[in-house]
Amino acid sequence: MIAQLSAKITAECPECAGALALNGNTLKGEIVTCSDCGAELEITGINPLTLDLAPQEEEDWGE
Amino acid sequence: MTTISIVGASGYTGGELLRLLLRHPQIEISQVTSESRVGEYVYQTHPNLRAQTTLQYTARSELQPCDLLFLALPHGEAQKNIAHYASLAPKIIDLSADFRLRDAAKYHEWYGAHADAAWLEKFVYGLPELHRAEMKTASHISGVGCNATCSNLALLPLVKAGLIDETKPIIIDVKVGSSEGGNSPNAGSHHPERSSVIRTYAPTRHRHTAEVEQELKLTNVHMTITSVDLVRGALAAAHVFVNKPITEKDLWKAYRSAFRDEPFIRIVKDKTGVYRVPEPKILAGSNYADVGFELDEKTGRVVSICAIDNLMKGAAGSAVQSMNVMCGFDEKTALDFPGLHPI
Amino acid sequence: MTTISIVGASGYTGGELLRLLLRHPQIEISQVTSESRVGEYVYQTHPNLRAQTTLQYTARSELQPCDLLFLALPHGEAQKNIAHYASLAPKIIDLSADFRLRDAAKYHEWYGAHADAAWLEKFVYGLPELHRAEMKTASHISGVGCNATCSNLALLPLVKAGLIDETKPIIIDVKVGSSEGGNSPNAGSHHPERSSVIRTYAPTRHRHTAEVEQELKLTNVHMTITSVDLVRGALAAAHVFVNKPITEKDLWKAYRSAFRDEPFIRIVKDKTGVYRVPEPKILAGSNYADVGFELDEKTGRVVSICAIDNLMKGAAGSAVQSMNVMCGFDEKTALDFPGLHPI
Repeated sequence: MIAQLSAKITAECPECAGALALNGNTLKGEIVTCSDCGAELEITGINPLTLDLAPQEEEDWGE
Repeated sequence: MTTISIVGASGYTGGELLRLLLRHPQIEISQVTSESRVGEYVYQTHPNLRAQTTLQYTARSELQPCDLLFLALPHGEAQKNIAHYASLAPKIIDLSADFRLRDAAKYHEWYGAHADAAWLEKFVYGLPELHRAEMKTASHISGVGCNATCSNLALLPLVKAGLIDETKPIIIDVKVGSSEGGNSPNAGSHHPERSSVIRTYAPTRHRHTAEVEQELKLTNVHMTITSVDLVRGALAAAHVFVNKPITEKDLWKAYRSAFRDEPFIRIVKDKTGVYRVPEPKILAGSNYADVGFELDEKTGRVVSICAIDNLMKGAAGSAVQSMNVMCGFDEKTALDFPGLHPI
Repeated sequence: MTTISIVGASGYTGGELLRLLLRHPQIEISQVTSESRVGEYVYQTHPNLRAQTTLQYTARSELQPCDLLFLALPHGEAQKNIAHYASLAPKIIDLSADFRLRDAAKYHEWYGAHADAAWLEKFVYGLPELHRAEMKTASHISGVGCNATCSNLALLPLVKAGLIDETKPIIIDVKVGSSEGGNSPNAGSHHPERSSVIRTYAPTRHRHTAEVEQELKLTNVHMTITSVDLVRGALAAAHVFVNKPITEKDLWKAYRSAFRDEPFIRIVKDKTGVYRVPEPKILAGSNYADVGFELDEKTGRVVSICAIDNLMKGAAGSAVQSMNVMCGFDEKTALDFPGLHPI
């Protein structure tokens, strides 16, 4: 049985402590993006809800 | 309808005021003056306004009473006739540096003698993010310096959160576009000499220091201005040291609370993407100020970065925003243009 | 004739080395390698060299012994095979960051694990203005970081004169052109996204800090890098506070004595003229570093400014200058191009 959120809840982004509104059908293992800092976050647990920075390939940026 | 006139409308700032005010539903532009261009249509100096209006420049001497007067004259001009202008309109917004400073001695230190220093205390400083309440009941509002504005907004969250170690110097290194110099050409603004430059034309003693120290009540501010190759845009990098160990999350909270509900300020600090830090060019024509930061945990240095369009949030945009607050209009009226990308 | 080969010659720095060395009367280029462009003519990646040479890229595996080897590989490559390269040539100049730092722990802090840290102490830091004597007897010379070089040269006169209050932070705000990023495109280097930017892509923790602190024996150095709209050029604004009351005359003396007899450093601080402060674009292709300063007597802040071409004095120019010293040639050989104006 895939763990799934039962209702809409707000979580805190591990990167910028921003408020993250997660809708009712968010799944464990799903990747969501923080609207404040753009960080990609992986739902690592449902009850209780846990989030972690998703592994991200470092973009070649800047100079 | 509120009737508005603009004194000195042929400059870049005057042109931006016109562009914004022509789309403002609650005001009506009655006169726009320019001594050097009397009789010309405004589009002849502001080509983006062709077919937008049939307004022609009049002389200052023909100014009629109106509800609100924008003064967009070169520094030193408005202060000579402020009493006369005040007799023509109950509300005045002066975009020059003439009435930004509250303290006559400070004005004298940075600009020399003031022609009518008694008026200094009658003006509210023209940055709504700092003086919204006072503007609601004000009759006279000053302009803002563009370098001062990106510096003030870069530092504001750190000042509000009381995080700055003021025993250490606050260095603000501002990079600016060519429109800051106004529309009168000089040897250095000639295209072959101006393109691709990195020209630190004001290493020390920049006048806008006075506005930053006044508005944020700081004393240890040191500005440096460098012009680079773009037309519109200013970006301040404020180098400060925090007065206690903190994390980036603490800074996020400080920046969010400082700018909560501010319609024109966005926090820009992304993990990915080309525009992950504040970037002036995509703000051209918009009233946004994008603010970001980075903390060096090893040294306690915070680099706070603010990007604006020097002609908009750094001048005409803040002036129209102040007008909206002063006249009780919705603060965002006529200031909704989001900027262009790519540009 | 001294025989020279260049390993990794298809990048911008490799191209500059080729441009300079093709006009050097005392050396002969035997091989230039590029793994990705084996068999191609060098002008196919360096168009300014069309009809200048018929040299074609070979593979590294075909490298033959020669008198001096330039290594122009991406960071982290040279250190993997330094022993092999050293077996091919008694003299090596490595332009990457692999052998710039003397202290293995410092290297680890800024770059991670080193593949052959024992070699760090065998290299002399590749800035002739700081290590000319050692270079005369050296066999291995490192490259220089471009941001580090304009920072080092901006601070050198103040360090030599013992004028810096080291209890206060030294902030270095560097503005740079797009060629710093090398010739491999990325999302941010796409022209519509890169033109007219003021992009503070490295607000804190820039690796070149280590070179500045090493070379000038300072500890309180804080760098910030912002890319702006030009191709070649870097300009450092170093903000320092003096440790005693001084005048601009004192500073003139300090700068003159620091740079006396230096063939490639000019003091640029004029009262008039468009180019009264150091300006990178007119140095493009030249090996000059122009240094200027301004003192704020009220606060004791000195803003020291250094402009260079990041590909020349910040890379290939200093490398060829170091070669001249190491091989006993006249230091200015092949480095006489004065730069262009207008540009």
